[in-house]
Amino acid sequence: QYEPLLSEKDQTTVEIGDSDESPLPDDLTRDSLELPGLSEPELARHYTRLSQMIYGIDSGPYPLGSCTMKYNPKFTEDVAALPKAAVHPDRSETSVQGSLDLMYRLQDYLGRIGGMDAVTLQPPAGAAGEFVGIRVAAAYHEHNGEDHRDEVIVPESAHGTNFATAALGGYDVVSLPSDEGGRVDLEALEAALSENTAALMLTNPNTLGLFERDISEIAEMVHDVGGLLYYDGANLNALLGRARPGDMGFDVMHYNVHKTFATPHGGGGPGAGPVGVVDELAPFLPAPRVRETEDDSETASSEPTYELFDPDHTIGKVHGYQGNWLVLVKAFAYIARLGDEGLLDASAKAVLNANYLASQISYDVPYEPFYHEFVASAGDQDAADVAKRMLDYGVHPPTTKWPEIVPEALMTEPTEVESKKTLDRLAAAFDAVAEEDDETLEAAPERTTARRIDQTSAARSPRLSWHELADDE
Amino acid sequence: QYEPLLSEKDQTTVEIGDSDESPLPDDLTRDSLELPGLSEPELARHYTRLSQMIYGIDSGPYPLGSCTMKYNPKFTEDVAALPKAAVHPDRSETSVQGSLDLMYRLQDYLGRIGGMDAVTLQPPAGAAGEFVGIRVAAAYHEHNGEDHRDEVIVPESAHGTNFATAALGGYDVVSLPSDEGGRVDLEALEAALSENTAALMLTNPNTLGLFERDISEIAEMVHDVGGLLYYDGANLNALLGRARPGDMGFDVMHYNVHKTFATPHGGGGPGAGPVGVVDELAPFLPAPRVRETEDDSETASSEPTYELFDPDHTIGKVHGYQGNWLVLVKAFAYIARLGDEGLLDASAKAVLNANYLASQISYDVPYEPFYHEFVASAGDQDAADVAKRMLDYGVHPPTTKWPEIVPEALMTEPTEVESKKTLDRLAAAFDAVAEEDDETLEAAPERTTARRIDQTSAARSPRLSWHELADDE
Amino acid sequence: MNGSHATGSPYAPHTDDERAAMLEAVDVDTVDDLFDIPADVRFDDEFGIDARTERETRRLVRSILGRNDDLTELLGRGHYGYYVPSLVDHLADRSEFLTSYTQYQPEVSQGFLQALFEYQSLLVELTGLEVANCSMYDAATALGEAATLAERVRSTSGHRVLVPDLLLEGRHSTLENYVAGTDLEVETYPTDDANADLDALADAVDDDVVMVYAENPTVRGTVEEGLERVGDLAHGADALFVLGSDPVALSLLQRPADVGADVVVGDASVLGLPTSYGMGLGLFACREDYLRQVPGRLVGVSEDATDRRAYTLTLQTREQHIRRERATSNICTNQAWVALRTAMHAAYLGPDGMVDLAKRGVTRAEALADRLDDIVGVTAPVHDRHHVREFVARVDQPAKAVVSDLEKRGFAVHVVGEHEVQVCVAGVPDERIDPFVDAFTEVAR
Amino acid sequence: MNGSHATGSPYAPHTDDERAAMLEAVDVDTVDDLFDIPADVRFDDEFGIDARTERETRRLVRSILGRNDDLTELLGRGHYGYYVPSLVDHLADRSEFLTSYTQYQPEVSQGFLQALFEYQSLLVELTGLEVANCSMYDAATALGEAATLAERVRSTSGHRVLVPDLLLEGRHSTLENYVAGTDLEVETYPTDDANADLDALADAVDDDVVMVYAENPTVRGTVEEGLERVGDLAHGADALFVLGSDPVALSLLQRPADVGADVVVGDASVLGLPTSYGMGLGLFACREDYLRQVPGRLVGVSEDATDRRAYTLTLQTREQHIRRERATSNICTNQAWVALRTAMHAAYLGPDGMVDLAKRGVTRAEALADRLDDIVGVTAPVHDRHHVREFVARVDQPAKAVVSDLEKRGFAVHVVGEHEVQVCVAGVPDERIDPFVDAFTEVAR
Repeated sequence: QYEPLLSEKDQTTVEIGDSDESPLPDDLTRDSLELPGLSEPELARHYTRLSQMIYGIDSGPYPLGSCTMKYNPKFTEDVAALPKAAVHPDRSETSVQGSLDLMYRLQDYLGRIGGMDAVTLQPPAGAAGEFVGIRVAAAYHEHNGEDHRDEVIVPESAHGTNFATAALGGYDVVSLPSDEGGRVDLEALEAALSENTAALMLTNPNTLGLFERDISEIAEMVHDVGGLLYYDGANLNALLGRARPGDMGFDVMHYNVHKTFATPHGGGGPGAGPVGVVDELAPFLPAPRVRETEDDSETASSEPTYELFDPDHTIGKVHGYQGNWLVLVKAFAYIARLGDEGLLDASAKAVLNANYLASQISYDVPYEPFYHEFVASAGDQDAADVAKRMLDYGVHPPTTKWPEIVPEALMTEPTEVESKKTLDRLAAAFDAVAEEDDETLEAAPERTTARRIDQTSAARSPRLSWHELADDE
Repeated sequence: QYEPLLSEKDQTTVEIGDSDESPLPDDLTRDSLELPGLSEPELARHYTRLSQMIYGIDSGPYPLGSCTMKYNPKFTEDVAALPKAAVHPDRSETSVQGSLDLMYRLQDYLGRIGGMDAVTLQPPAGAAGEFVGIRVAAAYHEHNGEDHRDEVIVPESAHGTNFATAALGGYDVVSLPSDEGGRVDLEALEAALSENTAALMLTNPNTLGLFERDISEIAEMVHDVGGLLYYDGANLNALLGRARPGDMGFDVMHYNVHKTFATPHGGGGPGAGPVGVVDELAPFLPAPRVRETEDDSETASSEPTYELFDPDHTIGKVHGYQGNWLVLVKAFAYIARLGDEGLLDASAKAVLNANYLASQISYDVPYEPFYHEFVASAGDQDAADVAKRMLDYGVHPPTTKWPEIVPEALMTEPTEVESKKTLDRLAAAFDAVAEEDDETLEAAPERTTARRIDQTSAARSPRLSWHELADDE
Repeated sequence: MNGSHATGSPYAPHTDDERAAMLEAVDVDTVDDLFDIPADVRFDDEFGIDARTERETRRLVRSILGRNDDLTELLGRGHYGYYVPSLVDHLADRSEFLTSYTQYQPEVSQGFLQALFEYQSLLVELTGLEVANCSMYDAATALGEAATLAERVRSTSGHRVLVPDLLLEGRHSTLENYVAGTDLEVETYPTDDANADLDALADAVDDDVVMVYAENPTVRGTVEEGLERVGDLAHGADALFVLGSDPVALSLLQRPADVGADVVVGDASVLGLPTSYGMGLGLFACREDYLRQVPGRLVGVSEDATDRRAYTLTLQTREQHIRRERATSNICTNQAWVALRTAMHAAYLGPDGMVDLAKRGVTRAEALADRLDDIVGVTAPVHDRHHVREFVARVDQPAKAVVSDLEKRGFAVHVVGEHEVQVCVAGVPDERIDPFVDAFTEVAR
Repeated sequence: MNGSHATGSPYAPHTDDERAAMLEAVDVDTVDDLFDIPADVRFDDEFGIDARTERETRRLVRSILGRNDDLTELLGRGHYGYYVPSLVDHLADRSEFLTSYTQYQPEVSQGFLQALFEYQSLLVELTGLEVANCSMYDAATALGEAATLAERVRSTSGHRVLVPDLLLEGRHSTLENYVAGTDLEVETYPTDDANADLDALADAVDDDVVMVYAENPTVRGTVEEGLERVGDLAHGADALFVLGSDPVALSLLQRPADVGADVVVGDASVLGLPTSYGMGLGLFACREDYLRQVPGRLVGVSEDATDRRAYTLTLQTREQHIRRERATSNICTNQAWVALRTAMHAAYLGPDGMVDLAKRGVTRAEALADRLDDIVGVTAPVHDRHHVREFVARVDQPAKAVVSDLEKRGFAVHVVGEHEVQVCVAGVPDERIDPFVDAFTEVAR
């Protein structure tokens, strides 16, 4: 069952420095290279075996709250694998009209879905999208001579990236407590807002799955002090076709395409984090963006052509080129497949599934009415242990211990792809674990490839490559 | 771990007969259709789970003697998946020059490799190739006014298909015993041959892995009585680039492309069983075959064009169209990749691997010198039990209990794709099992998805569809 | 090593050191010492086949196949261009499915066996017969196997096999080869407006008949209307009624069990495979009475040592590797992986999708026939019958010229007579219909 | 259901019965009752996006991307068209790899963690540095992260970041954005014949410098010859020496640890990904001293409860989800799956193949430069240096016209000056070289 490291299967050393065959002088080359040298059949077996030790979305339910782990339609892989998708980023614009066309359409789709006026596709992940949003806000304020604004307000229960992004952007982070109902505390917000406020970053529905009903008032308050309202798109799946950040007063938002538009998460990426803004912020977006070429020919019937352009006050680039292009192709294909009807249906079933699942489990769910996800409390049990034990029941556990507003949080998001039967199976796993004693939970998991892993010792004496294993094992 | 049947996940009934929407009169339609109706995500999980309960060539060594289970190069799937490979069989010849070109080249490759003058690609599997061979032989004899020839001679240790094919062709099967060394007994052959002999079917190396050293004499004997010599291509991998059936005096042969040319076996097929013949038999091959169009234009520099034609005395068809076309594409790609050097290397390493593995195991190997496979004897142990127990060591066992000339036979063919380390691991599994007692063996396997399966009860009261499970489980 | 310009097989792993150690273990100096091939049959020449890199090989095949023209195929007659969902490719291509061998060790093959059991169950539901094997090569060979089955199971002697006069040449010829080693003889019975001429068939049937074969839909795309009568005629002569069809047609048309079919054959790869130059999947189902005479592999249910349900190949004593010359067929390697794909595609469609696909075959064929009929110089459909997926159209111009002209315009249809072409709508995208009608209008003039 | 023309998401499974049961369980009449969206922000319009079948969607994307021209790309500058072996696609596309989330539950993610650990090990071997993370987005963002690392780890204060004046615009601009929230400022130092002007660099370095960045090979494809000196200059100012490179170049060129590099960044997707319009894989390796300040994810070895080796994400207290505004980076989703592909491609090549690929980058670039140099009106290479993969050629004609004319003939090269083009051989098939030289000869006139 144990799969050796590649380095335990072979290590071959190639000498370079003193070889006659080197096309470069010795002093410009390394001496040697030592790596595994295995045959194709051996590698096929190695990676096949490794894949068997991974739980993916095709293995079963994956209800990680705030991560929106949806089924990844197989056909999107086919379109991203089209030979014509493989082009070099330095190609002339006239020779990649297909890529520009697709990007233009995706910008348009995303704008409509989010209610935004302008979209950039460049950010290679959600956090990078946040960074673009914060940088755009900074550029906007600076452009208006308001560089004194040095604070970004972030709700206590927000995603960690919000805090880190604001800090990376050079802002002081002002943390905003929730009210008793789990939503933005308007009085606390009032207190936090000031002439130093650059932006408020908000998720809606928030991480408890609750809709921020006062969103219009919140927007007004932020705008009144001259701040911008940022929408973290992590939970957009709950609102597809029912409400749009642009209509709620948000000025800038990012989209998580692997959450909302079903691009595969790949065990940690690649994602894509397009950013939409209102007209006023469009001149600050990263360069380049795609637009239709103004038609100066007389053949109006021909296909439109596209070109890249730099927004007037662009912040420049946040990625070497156009971001994670292949991911964008998949996201486009997903949206084009579902259309209005499919997107509306996705949010309906995502919210129904969350509510149904919550109704079937014995753990308490303190905050409601929730949308696409709910946060149950493990009560006297340790939520992390609950998660480990759920693995033994063949399902993936929810996100745990966060948001901290719920003690021993089990943040659960089944998404629209699960059937009632699967939800019932998931509920049964929750309930089975709820009945078990601490000893059982602490000993879990028992039926997985690896048993409970000692995280502490991994961090205490880090061994981060096979070079550090040779001696001690 | 248990995966329910699709029918246990859902059964949906669609009414047809009394529906207003039916475009046909009720008396021409069925009443209803009841089948599972599951979503794409559910199906992805179902088949992913099923795949996890299968041992494939990417799982580990697969030393099934006579089956030649090689690694299946991934890229051959890519070429077979090219959109241009998907054409309808009734297309005009001028519109499928690509398909004809590839078939022409493959006919040529196979002719060179087997030393044969003409090749048909139509037979969809090895057994179908044998059938073509037998039918061609019959047509040849009939053409020569020799329809009294009603016997086909088959060595005792031959593949079961040889016997069945001869019988399907309407022949009486004459079974030929081996000599003490495990090869064709020339005296017995002399006795078996007569004016009634239509053909002798032979494998070389034979199923014991031994080269039939007297092959030239055998060919002469068969030809002397007016019979034809048939080569069963199952073991061709052992001889690639070193000896050719055509040079040994064989008149007709089939190629097993999934054995020799690494096309995937697909859990039971599709295969392909092209047949090569000497010039004298070419007029009897199935119709149509591919040939170059005679060039009546003046543009000699253009690409050659191809056409289908019916051999003069063709036996007709043994498949609705051109056989397993996609498999032929993969076989062509494999041969084009390896070339002379690769094919010669394959036979070298296939034989070296078999000899090395045999040298490392404790079971007795009574017959030698063997080529690509050897037949060990499990001695006092039951070979079938040995196989079941080997599964517990994470390797696939060899073919067992055949050929019967070796008691409790373990017919083992590692092929060229295994590394020394894998062979050592395989040898360790053999030796571990060799040390174990009967009780342990009879209880095996213990570590597999299913434990030992009761074959007898399956056959005694056959349940062959989910319709037969509803009541009793 | 894979990346460098090594010689030899790229899929054989030995390093120089390993080879040396192995040679020493087997006590020879060189690999050649392991080959005791007599000098007179030794091959010392070369094949003259160049080795290529993976990339070069891919480019070569792409370039060769690039010579196939891009045509919109309105072709049918057993092979249809239904869209195969991406799911099928991705899941069937998992190497566990693709690269495993026949399930001789069921304990490590449960997944494939279950999938094949589900495939058998699909056919049982579609046909209403009790037994389906887990694949033959294609419709033609399945028909041949049905004939040898008929010979084995029929209680009295007899030698006549009756098939429609319009039977596809590939099927007819293959059948002839299958019965060449038996006492059977293939005869045709007449058709009337594409369907079986029941009166003529009644005249043809006698006690010497062992099997009557009919197809639904017929090779002309028409729906047979007298299947019960065909069955009665066959059974009256103690002959088997063998029916040819396919999974999509069976989703809508009369259930074979309901019209007395004893055996159903056909090409099941209409689902699961794109048109693959004739590659197929032989459908074979029959009544339980013939269970021990069925050709090919059967998956059954059993229990393992812990009494849990388990699947296994069963009734193997019918097969060649055990029964040898007394086997029910010589088939060994079959089309298991194609059966897997077909089962996947059917499961993807579900019963709604299957029925819907079949219904659209009727309505779209009717609609297209109507449109072609409006063209001057064209009559469609020729046959006054219900049609499924395809139909015959009569053209005033020579059919060959019409078809050749259509091909120049990017469309492929069948020539089936001097002035008759056959047109199929299955799998043809909606947006290609208008251009096809336009092209047809041009060339039919 | 998938096959019929159902409305709604094709990936959401509920049947009508199920939906009814679920609504009842949650005690509402309709799904809409679950949405308490205030009327003033409710969206009652439509997006105007048509739903399509899978087949139609595939055809749409194929048709859009079909507008990309087929060109032989002699383009480089960080992205190379090396052939990616089919093995990589087939194995990386296994859904367990493709569809899993970040390994927050390591007990069911051992396979991916081991693959990422092997990727880290590959980079450690290539760089000679002790620590490599398991991915950043691309070379540009990795460079930005290196600058913030430099700010965090440098013992004394300082604000200058020195980069070569030829630095790619995408990298330079991204770096500017990354340091915009810090006290750092980006300055350029001059290059001489494409390589770092060491004397000018020496003049530029002072105690206010926190980081010196150089690339090997340079953006012009030349091999840096004074890397030790760059390192000495940086270290003399207590600044970090950050080196940009990639896995293929690193297989042959000086090992970063041997020239004193503290951090190595670059684009590792030169292996494993085809050119994907700039999609990348940020390589990030550094000395062990900075371990607790590394951005991004790290996989380490530990033991499970049965004392067997096990892999896990480690040192997560550096990360945003725990450390929030004090995290070492805001990165969350990264490029794990691309790292997997890169590791697979490197493993496929093995050390022989890696070195061979790098060497051929030198010899093939030299050979092509020689041939272009023979053309009247062309000088190549412009720089009197050793080259890897690519080089600059001077053309008498305006570069833009030359490149535009080449494009018409099916070839793409870079414009890098009014009379300078840059040409790259990496991944260009041998048989395309002659036609390229011919085309270049025609257009250079």
